[in-house]
Amino acid sequence: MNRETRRIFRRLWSNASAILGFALLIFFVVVAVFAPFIAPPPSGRDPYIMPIVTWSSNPLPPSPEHPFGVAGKRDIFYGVVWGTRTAFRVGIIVTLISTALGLLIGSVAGYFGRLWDEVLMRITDIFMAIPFLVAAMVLTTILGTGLDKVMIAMTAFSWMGPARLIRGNILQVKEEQFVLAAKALGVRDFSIILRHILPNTIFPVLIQASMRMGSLVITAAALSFLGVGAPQGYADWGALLNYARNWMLGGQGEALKYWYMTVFPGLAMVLFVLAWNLVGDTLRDAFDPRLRL
Amino acid sequence: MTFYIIRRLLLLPLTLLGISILVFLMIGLLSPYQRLATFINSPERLKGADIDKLVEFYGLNDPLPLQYGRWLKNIFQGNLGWSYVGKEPVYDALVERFPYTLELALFSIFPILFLGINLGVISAVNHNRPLDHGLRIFSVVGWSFPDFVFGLFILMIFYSVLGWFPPGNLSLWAEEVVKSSAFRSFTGMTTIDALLNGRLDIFWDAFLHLIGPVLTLTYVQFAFILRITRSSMLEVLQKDYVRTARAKGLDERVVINKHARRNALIPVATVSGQTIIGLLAGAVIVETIFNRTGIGSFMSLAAQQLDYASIMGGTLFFGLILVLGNLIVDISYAFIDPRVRLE
Amino acid sequence: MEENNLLLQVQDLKVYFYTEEKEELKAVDGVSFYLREGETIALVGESGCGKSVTSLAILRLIDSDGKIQGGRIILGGKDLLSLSEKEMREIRGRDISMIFQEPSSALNPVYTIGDQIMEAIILHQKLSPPQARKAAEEVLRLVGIPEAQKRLDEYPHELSGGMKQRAMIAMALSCRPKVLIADEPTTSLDVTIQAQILELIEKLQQQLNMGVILITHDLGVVAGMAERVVVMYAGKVVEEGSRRDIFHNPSHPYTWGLLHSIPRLDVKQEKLAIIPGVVPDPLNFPSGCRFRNRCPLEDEVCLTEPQWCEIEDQHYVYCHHYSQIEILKTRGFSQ
Amino acid sequence: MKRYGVFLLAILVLVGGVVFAEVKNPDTYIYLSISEPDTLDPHYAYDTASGEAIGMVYDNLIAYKGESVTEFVPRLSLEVPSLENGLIKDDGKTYVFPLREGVKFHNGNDLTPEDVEYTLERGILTDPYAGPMWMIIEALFDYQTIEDMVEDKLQVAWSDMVNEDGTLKSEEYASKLADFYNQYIDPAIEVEGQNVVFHLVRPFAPFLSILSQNASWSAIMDKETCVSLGLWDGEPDGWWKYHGLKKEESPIYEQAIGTGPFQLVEWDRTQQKLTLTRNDNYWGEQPKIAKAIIWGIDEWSTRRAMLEAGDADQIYTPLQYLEQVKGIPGVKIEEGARITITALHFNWTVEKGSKYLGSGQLDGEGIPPDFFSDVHIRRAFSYAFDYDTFIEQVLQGYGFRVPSVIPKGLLGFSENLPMYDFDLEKAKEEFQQAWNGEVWEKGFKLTLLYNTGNEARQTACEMLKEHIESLNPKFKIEVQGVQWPTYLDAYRQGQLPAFIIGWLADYPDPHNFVFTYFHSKGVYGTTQGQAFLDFARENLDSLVEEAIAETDNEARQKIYEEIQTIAYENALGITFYQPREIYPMRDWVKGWMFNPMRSGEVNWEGVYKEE
Repeated sequence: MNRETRRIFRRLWSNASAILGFALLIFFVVVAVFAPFIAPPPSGRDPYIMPIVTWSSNPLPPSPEHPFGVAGKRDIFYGVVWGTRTAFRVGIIVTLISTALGLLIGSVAGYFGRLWDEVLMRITDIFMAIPFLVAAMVLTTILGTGLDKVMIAMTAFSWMGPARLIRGNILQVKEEQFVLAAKALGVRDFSIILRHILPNTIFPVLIQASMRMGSLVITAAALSFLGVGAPQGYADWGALLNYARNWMLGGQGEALKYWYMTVFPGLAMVLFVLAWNLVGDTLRDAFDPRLRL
Repeated sequence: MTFYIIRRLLLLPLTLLGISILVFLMIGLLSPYQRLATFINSPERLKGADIDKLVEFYGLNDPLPLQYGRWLKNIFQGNLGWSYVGKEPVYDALVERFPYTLELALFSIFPILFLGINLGVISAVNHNRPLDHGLRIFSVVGWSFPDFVFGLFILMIFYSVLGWFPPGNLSLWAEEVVKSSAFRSFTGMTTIDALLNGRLDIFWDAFLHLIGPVLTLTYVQFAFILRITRSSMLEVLQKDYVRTARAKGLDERVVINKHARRNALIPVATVSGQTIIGLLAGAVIVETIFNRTGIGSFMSLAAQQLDYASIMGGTLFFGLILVLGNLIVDISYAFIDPRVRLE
Repeated sequence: MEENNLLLQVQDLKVYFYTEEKEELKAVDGVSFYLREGETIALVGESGCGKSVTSLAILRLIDSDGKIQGGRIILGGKDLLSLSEKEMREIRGRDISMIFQEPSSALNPVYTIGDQIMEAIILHQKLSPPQARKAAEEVLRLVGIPEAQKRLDEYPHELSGGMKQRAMIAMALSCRPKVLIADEPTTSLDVTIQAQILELIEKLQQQLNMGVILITHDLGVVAGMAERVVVMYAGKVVEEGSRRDIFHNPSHPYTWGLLHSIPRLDVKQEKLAIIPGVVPDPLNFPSGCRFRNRCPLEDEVCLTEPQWCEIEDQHYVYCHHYSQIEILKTRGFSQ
Repeated sequence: MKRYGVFLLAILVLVGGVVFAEVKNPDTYIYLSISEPDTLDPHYAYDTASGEAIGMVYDNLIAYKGESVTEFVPRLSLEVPSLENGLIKDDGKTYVFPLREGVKFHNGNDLTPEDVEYTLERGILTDPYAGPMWMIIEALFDYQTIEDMVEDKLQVAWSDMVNEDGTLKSEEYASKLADFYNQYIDPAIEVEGQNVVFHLVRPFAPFLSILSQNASWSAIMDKETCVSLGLWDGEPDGWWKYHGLKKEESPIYEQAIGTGPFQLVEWDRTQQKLTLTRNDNYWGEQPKIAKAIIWGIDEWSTRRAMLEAGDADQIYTPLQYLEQVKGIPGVKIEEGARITITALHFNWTVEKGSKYLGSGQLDGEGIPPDFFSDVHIRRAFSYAFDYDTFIEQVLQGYGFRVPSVIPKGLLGFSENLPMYDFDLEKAKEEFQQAWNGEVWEKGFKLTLLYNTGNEARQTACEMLKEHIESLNPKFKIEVQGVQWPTYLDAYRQGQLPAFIIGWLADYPDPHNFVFTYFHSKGVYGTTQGQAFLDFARENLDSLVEEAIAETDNEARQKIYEEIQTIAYENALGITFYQPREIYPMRDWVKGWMFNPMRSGEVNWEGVYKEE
């Protein structure tokens, strides 16, 4: 192989991970959008509740009728398809709200400084001093079962990262000439933050957000796994994996007897998170190669 | 530096107070009956229970500030309350379980850092070559893997199929030895105590029990260190002083391992510190799956049963670890990077 | 050319870089010059002209996205480009040393000055650490750093900019190299300190009888130090000659423009010359003479490659129109 | 290379298999459960895990005979009292227990009749909240709690006399309370020579069951040890200071010194693990195993894996994992049915404002609070549950139907009693008659709650939903799983339109079930709404009370059948099933035996391991 071909090959490789990321993401978007056609829900029922297809709780292996098999009395294929929507919903809503919240708190702390900074950062410290999973678990248990509760609990304990990031950036940008110039011209604080500071600091936040998306989906699944997540029967990959939890070790002599219970939802989740991580990586490389995440 | 440490330590009680208020406010969202669920923890316990009397008995319908005041008063008397999950005082529950968490953290952090840093350096040095891509994919897959799925796989392969690494803390025979009076407990961590007692067989048994959780934690966590090391290393390799080192005629290995690596590790140190603190705060899921009786699985149970004395005590304990841990990270930062001054 | 005291010879050096899109970037494209023992030459040009790349190429320290695609670099009868990496490492720091533009980033922040100097000494002179420490202290004294012993244990950030550059020089000189490459050694320093550093280099050069390649865009520095000057433009040498030739009889329009773009107190100037346009995009150099689109003397001939012309003894120029340079004296660069 | 790996693997599996064939830990029996004891104080313990441990360490006066729940054998008593041997006297109001001599506690103290008297009196006086002592109090005095009894006898409320810290509000109460003890409690249990004599205020048929082994609340403790540890000192004066302490405040919370076949070695609460060893000085037959370990492991997969590897001898297995334990080499599955039922009962008068009623009106978007007070609705629900499919598929055949709340194996059970069968046509008819046809016309919407964690209950709700919704598109049932705290809250506040709950026998007598569900003072009776209470007072209370005071079994049988007929006619509840349980264990387990009243799943005295 000569040098040129090797370079081209290498080049293709590094593009490949970006292409893979975006392709996976588009695939999931398509599945989410066309869920009602891919896995039609029974009429008159909440489509997010996986319909019961058998009364026995024994899992059933894949068959033409249930291509991914049956777990917890429910069709895994249906759950994986509709679970895509759930994953997007949890990921996007929690990321958006927590990022917005963090943005607000971080900007106020960073821009106004002094007492604001001190108080807000101490509050941030307090929130960060409780391990995320434990905090989310406690709050979800307190709020009760339901996807909305899960999202509230996760949001309440995931705004600190963006807040600190944006605060740090603002502290830097604040000293830049154009901000000082705007200040000297008497531009109001609010519009300085909005028009001058945020556009200059937002990229790292967005990249971080895209990379957090994946870990949030894992956390939501972990909550389901621990039994405090989505309601029973809700189309959610974590809940499907929770069904698999007690069947993981298989039957006698056949350790992999119930492989389909884990593999399909597990694969969906790993690929989903992988997609976001790859996209986040690409964005980072493209916009801010120095961001360490 | 002393001033800096004192200032940070002075913030500690404030943070702890904040944590306790935050947790208490969350618990305050519950009705007295819901909080009674800690004491009447299953439908079967409704038998013979006079619910209203119990609510009154445990003071659950008192105003929240009063309940908080009661709790705070006990804290100042050194009493963290009774853990209904642990069936013993919260303090005892935490102190007895922490060595298990600490032991797991100690055994995990070395492979995590070793693999994360070394593979990160290798990845950076081979930037954009197949090896780099391979390592990146390997790590991003690990990072994308939910730990409960991976942990159960490990259990399935290494215990169910191969029978090598059993769950739990110790085998029965080993536990008998450890519990006997001939075996002195120094740290509560079985591996270390076994070595101090000169019992290699016990050490080996405890070690076998640690492998499963350690493998899981390592694969899921080393990816993060790898990424940071890689990007930090890539940045450092562009630095002038690396060129200077090369211009001196140093071997490339020396250039990378001495000049580049040490600088690249500065940001890694912070993240590693966070990882260690995270491990000390308990690997909730891994401990649950591998039946290790550490602080993580304890907190998971406490949270699910809303055992608020345990939750309060546990979060305070975590807060303490986190604040002190961060302080230690910051101080050690000053030793790693001579440019940093603590003020 | 007298071969007897020739120290370093660069012949037709070509260094190409490759972009992400696989385009070839000819940063150094056929550069030749030589350095005699104990001589100081200056490599002059605007930033991006390839002078730094040339110096790094001599040490074979081009980044992985660049490649030395041709030429010879001869030191002591050996072509450095044909050496193995291991042999090359022995040359670096021992026979050829380099000091860089930015002392604060060229010194490793996490090791003490002493560590960094001793490293090269131990490597090349095979001394024990205590001996190396003595040698390091000595070389620090040599470069005029006070309290040398104390400084050995200090970190770079604890030193001032000038001191750092002295330390850098000390490091470069610790193994008494034959060739010292100084890449813009004073650019980042205060003016008062600049002079001190240059003086130091000059003094040490005489003391140690080194050949020095001074890389700079600052003609003031050149005037003070260099015996011969090599002017580079867009990856090529456009003029080469003794200091006197270049300063008093610049024959390439670019050299002329360069000289007249700086204010001078010793010569009465009508006005400052300003070279119009910008340095061409290295991916897209003009064919023929690379200076032609900025040159007032441009005509159809310039579309072809110029020839090397020795217009005086040891004074070479790379231009079709060197004979018409006089025109510039009246017209300047304004057209 | 790959082939080599497979080969290696095969060898390992083979070697592993050979290792498995030997009996692991032959002298130790390891049972993996999912919980650990709540407390080791017999008078506080009211859960199976505590009961199991207490039953191993302590002896009761009598014990069940083998697998029977109606026949007894002597234990610390030399004889089982009966009318025939004259040890039950005064028409069943006096019981005499001649105490065995020469029995020693683990610490070497001798067992005396005073120990028996002290133990039970201490339990009655301590009567912890949510504890089991109501059974003894009901049997001896016909009250539910000691506080109720004090209030009734002294005509002053307990909280008006005694402060939270145990001090008295006024010194005048000291003599009153001491007198109360002397007058009522002390005479109820008396020592006569080597005999202990119980005096009941009225005949109480299940009395022997309440005292039998496995009833941890009547385990016999050592007075001397208890007093020295700081339990009630046995004096009438000041007994109230020992009443109503929190369980963790009991000095014997984590200690157990009894006369039983096992001695407690350690209760490792970090690992949820109890270790006991054989009591080598046991007065009776020695247990065959030297060491017993009861280990709480919450993760099912871990339990299963340990059983498969032979590291555990027996594990707790929820029925839904049956398929996973079937056919594991070296593992056998035993079965048994406990005295328990799982049933759905209705709330006839739901609290207003409950969020589980939809709109709260009969407008198709909700139900009125008194929705279930209409018998047609209750009947329709009863017809709409597919009992057989449920038992066949959800329970995989491991369960059976019972007509009402009295489980099979108890007096009062009869297979000839009428039952509702799955019949959607009849369900439809009943719905059409309900609420003057309004329900059928307008439809309804309600929420069925279950507490998460119990799969069978969840499926029962889902099944009911499926079938009822299939009758009429206007019928909407939302099945919602909530965590126990939320469920408890809704339950307590009377917000649940219907609730599924199980009951496990405290003692093997129908009274324990009938009173619980159908008496207006029963634990579940009180949560079925005001309209039900009115109904119960009118139709059921007197029958329930009559049945318990009756000593003739045939007469009792008749009354209980009558109660169950009333329950059928009025469709008071839907008893889904009485479950059978599975007990997977290693093949090498020998001597295992099941008694439905046993706390836990192991007969520790008889079990042993042998290939």
